[in-house]
Amino acid sequence: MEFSLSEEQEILIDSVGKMLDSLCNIDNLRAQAAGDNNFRETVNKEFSNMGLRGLLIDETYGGSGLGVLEASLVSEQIGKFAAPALWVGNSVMAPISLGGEENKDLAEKWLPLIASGEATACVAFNEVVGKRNDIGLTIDEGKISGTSIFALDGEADPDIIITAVDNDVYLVDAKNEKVELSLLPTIDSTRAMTELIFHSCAAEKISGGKDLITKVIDAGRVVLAADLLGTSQDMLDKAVEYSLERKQFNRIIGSFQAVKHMCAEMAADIEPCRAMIWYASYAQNDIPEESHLVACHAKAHLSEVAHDLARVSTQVHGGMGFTDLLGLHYWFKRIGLTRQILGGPDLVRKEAALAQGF
Amino acid sequence: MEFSLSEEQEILIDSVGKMLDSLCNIDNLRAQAAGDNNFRETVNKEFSNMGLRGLLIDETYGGSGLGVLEASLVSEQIGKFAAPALWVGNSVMAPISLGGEENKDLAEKWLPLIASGEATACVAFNEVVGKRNDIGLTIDEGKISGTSIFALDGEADPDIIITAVDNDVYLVDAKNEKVELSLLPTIDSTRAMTELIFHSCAAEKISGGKDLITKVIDAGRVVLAADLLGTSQDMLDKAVEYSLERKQFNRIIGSFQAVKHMCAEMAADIEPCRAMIWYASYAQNDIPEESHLVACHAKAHLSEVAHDLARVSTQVHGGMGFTDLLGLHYWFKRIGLTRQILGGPDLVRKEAALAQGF
Amino acid sequence: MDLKPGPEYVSFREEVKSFLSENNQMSGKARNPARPNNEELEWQDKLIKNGYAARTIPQEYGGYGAKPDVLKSRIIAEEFTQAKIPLGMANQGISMFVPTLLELGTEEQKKLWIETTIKGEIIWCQGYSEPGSGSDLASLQTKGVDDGDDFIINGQKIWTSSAQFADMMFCLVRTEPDAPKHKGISYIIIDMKTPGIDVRPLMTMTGHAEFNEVFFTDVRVPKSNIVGNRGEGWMVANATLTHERGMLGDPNQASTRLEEIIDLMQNETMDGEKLIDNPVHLDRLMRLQARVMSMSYNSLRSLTASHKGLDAKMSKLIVKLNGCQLNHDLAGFAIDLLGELGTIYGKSNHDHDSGRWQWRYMFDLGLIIGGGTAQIQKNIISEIGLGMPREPKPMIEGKK
Amino acid sequence: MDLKPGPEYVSFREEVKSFLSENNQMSGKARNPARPNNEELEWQDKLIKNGYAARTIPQEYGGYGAKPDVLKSRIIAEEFTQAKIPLGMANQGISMFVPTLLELGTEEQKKLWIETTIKGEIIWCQGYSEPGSGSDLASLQTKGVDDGDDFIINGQKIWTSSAQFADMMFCLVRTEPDAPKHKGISYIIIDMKTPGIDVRPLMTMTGHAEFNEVFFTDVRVPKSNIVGNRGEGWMVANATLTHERGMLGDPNQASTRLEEIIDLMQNETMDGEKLIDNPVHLDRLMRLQARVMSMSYNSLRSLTASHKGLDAKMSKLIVKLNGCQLNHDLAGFAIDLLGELGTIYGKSNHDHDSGRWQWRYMFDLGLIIGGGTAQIQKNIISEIGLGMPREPKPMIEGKK
Repeated sequence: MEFSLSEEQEILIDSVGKMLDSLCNIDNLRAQAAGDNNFRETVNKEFSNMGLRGLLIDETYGGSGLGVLEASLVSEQIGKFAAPALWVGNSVMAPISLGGEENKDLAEKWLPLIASGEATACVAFNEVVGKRNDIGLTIDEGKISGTSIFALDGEADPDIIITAVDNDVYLVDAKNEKVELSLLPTIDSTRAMTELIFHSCAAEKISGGKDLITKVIDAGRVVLAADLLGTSQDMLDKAVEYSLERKQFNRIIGSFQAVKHMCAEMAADIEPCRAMIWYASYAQNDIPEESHLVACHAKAHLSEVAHDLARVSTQVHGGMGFTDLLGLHYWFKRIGLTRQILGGPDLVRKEAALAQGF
Repeated sequence: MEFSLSEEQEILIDSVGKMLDSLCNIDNLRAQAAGDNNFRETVNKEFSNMGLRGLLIDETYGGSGLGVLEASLVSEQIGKFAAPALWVGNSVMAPISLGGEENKDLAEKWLPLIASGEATACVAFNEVVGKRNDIGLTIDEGKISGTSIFALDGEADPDIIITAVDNDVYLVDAKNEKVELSLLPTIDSTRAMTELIFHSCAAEKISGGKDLITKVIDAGRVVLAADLLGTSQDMLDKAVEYSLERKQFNRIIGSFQAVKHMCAEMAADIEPCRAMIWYASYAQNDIPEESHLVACHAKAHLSEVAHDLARVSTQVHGGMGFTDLLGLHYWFKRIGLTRQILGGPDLVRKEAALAQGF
Repeated sequence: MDLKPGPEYVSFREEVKSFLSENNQMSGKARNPARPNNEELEWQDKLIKNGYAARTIPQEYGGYGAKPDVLKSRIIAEEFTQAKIPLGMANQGISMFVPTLLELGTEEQKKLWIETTIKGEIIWCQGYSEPGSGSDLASLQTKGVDDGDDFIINGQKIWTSSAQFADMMFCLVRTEPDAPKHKGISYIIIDMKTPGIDVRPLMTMTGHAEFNEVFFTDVRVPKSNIVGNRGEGWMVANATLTHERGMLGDPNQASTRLEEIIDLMQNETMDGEKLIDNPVHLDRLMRLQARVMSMSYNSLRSLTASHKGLDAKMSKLIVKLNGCQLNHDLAGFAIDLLGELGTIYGKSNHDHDSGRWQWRYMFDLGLIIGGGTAQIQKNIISEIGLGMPREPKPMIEGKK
Repeated sequence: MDLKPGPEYVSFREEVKSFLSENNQMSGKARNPARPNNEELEWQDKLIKNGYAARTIPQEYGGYGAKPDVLKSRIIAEEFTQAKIPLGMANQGISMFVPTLLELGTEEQKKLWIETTIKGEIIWCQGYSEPGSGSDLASLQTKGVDDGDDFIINGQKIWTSSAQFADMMFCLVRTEPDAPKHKGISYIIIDMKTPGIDVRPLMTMTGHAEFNEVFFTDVRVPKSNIVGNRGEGWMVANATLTHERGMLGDPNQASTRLEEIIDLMQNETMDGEKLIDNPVHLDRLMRLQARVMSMSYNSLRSLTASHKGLDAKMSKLIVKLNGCQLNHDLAGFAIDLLGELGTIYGKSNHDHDSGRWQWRYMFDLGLIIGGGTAQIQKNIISEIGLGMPREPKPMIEGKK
């Protein structure tokens, strides 16, 4: 029994962290918010160069054949830097969708390209998680029609779209003119969200059915939860750091018990989440009987903890936290968005209850 | 428009407060917890002497003909001193049950006796609020059978029982041997709770139907909420007082920001509740179209606020709050019980939503 | 306890109603956030003449000259809001500077500024906070050096809304560097057109610049522009600061938001189910509704107190802390109800008002921080409200 | 990351299982809360011989002498709990005094006390807290006056569990009145039969006396009873205080409670509906389940750390604060689920276990307060965990 990270995993964290640290800064986040794509492209080129994109893809297809735990560790770093990396869709949900033995030919065709970074995949599962109002997809004789919103990793001119309709997963050629892609304007400029409109567009069925849908969503939720862990842990670190610099009443504000206790409460809330992410990620590959439940809980719980933490950290930063001057709000908003995608906390808790037959 | 208490109301508060202050002390609460009835009898005798028992009863029947607002002001004082006064059942719910024009003969028979204190009424509405497991009452040819728990004001050898079965209110002779009364052991020794077992026991129907049931429960809930206000406001006052005496680290603990903010949060939570109680009580007599909704909200909201406040106040008292030495726990437990009777907060919020057609 | 209005107020409400129906051409007119245009200036004029704006300002200073009556003010507000007709202007000049001047200004200052201000001809901004002086406002560093009949002002202000179009600023400046921090400040009127003033928009997390930074470089201001006595600016400012805090956390705003949320829940669906039919959402709605109600009743209570000229004490002290948090929580609930749609911020056919809710969610967080942070509010409640001691001065400072 | 046990642990678990099946006569035996009876003493003896109690205590002091292995200790705990067979004794003598003695005691003291203590022949109580010294323990006032070979002890201790039947007490006494508060304390062994010791039960809010007060009047104790050096008692005590805090807030307890709550929800009904079918209750259950899970995984993490001899840092610092609050919240939820039935406290045919939940709800509040209040825990987390400064010493004290 060893519930800790291996040396290889520590090295992975370290190298991804160093890489992002060298690329990410407030100016880049601002430029990106203003519509400049260079930052995103640089980051994703670096992900290819480091061979990260194929982290979950089998070696036979040119990937590293690692597990969801490693994907979460990378995701935590991405969250920490609020980096615009293609990840949860392109490098986690898509590879898992195509990874099954039954889909060998699709895997052989696409996984090597995704691993090398020559192809990118957009993942549109929002409506199988929950259909809002009249939004949704239908399938008729292998052709998909309708709208899917909040698709992941659709911003970089994707080659394929992995989506789910009713009880099956489908692959769609993103270049097919029967499907339109457009970016959704959200609060979070660090993670692009895409809207897809299908006009009776041809789709290939990926075998796996409902179980595959669940497996893919579970992995996506855990990896998003890891992103929330990274983002909120960083907001706590920033709050402590700021409180040790900022002075009021001739004292650093970090010496006021009110501020100390706000930080202590943030730490007490976020710390157990790290172990939860490790466990939930590990379970995706190694404890199938628990994987769905812990995935739901990880996503819901991290969403709540990160959401509160974002507010408190901003309060510790006082007026500076509210301005654009420190750019803290990019982290605040990333949490705000991530909380809601692939299922907001209420919805996911309901699934967690269902998963236990309640 | 005048949203404040009248001079008469201030005098009522003052006189009841002074009376209870002179009768209530920790030794009495301890003796009562040990099973001694003297304290309760003294308090209730004083209530009769002051003519309080008939507060809500029409002058023509020897009462004061006042409203639910006055009943709440008295209730707040009772809660403040955690006094074992017969009130919400005997002096609020029973008189309202019997007050309608259609029940003139019953009113003429019983209200003068209740007003004078010669008779007391036990009120058993628990099962029309919510039936737990197999507990409940049935009526067949004017005879009631079954069990009702958590009846109010049944401890002082009552003369009548007011209860509700299905959609009607009934009056039962408490001396009828077809009904057994016994006290329930609860955490709260300051408010007695009674179990009633009916063996096909004769009952007189009180006209008014479902509307009367609602009206009586609403008034009961508001007056219980006022009790919670008094109990929790007193727990806040005690916490502040203690924090100004107790020293640790060569400082009164009330000078630590953590303690100050705990007290400030308690104050911020409880203060608006006072206005809420005034409004909800006033509405029972003067704003019929709002009376049910505000009654639900007052009971649910005060239950939540008082519940949290009881915990925080105890924490401010540190180890002393946990021991029996200060007797603070009598207030803590009174809140714990009052929160749950005539409907716990979840259940009552559900009613509040229903009341708005949601 | 009597929530029915007295006859005087029933008839007053009728007056207001008839005035509004005669002027329903103004219905739906939005107020220009910046300088008032001519139509607005005329409207303001008409409102003053009829006693619906500058109601209690003495006639000699261009006001209507009625005696204060919080109930009538409330009736005006209610009826105008219901008729969707713009109320009298409420900028910082009118709500903070004029009351200060009336209390502490010289006759000359009153004559000079009040009428033009209440008529909307002159727009003011407030120069209090500084980057280094937020919670600890009295530590402000903007200096006014004595130079004959003038002060020469250098320094920086922050959180100055409307500075970009204001004519004048009422400003706190340290004129007595050697005096203790609360006694070295003067309250000074500054013409924004004076050379050396640089106004820069301050972008916030909402993506908008709701505030500005104002930089002063050798700005020359005549000493006659001091309101109150030299060195007593702290006292002068506090007269209105308390007033400002009263304005934050208004429960009417919370009530309106709650209504909007109920509409939202009745119109939006998830997997075909109306949001209002989700018991978990409903429970959260009921919890919030109870808080909204308690705050509205609480404001009725302090309203009555001020009507009677009594100190509303604790019931007033908690309004900013509770009200801002409640508004913030309501916005957060609306966003959660909309889920992923709740994150839309910008032009989109999927924007179901989330843009408004998100702006509120962020701006209200700013309000929780601004105008006395939640922590400062709790200090005030515990010290003024509960009589607990102030934070003892530290013997040594900072990290050990 | 590998949650599968290594072969060494698989076989160890088998050993334990077979030992338990050979001894299933002990199954369901409850432990006597006070002094162990003969059967328990024999059982303890057998457990030590087999390495299931006093496992890491050196054989020369009567222990089993195995090298520390947190995983094996966990396996033992898990298997015994599952078989409902009583584990080795865990009183304050065994969990706090013996480790202290092993670390800082003289050879003579070890020989004299360890074997008898681990075998359960001698029961200890802890004399630390005083009425005036809770959070500020180092300010304790119980005095030991130097008198030749003895100290003469006067003062009062509080929160001493098992004092009513304990043979001995390990106690903090101020022996150097002139030294600074942390340097004037000695850690002293006291025989509870010494004349001048008066033990009075301390009734708590639960209605039971889970603790005692102990009064000392001219109690004479030989100086040879000091553990560690004179005046260094604060350091000696802290070696085990940290240990005690680790024991509070154990997530296994939370997991068990969660299971009990789920049973309750599946069996109790309201208006004919099972509580588990109420969506609002379910949502609250899921929120709590997530917290329980995160704390269990967190304990796996710090378990692994200590197994590797690493400092678990923050993941350990938060356990007391989070764990006690979580246990308290679980009890509060169970009470709310039972509603009015949840208030039953005493013999009644309507007692659906509410007595147990109410006791826990109150006792856990005591645990949140005791062993370092939540406020002290937050100070520790912010100072040790986050590197924030300690509270500056006040220049002036108390109310201004």
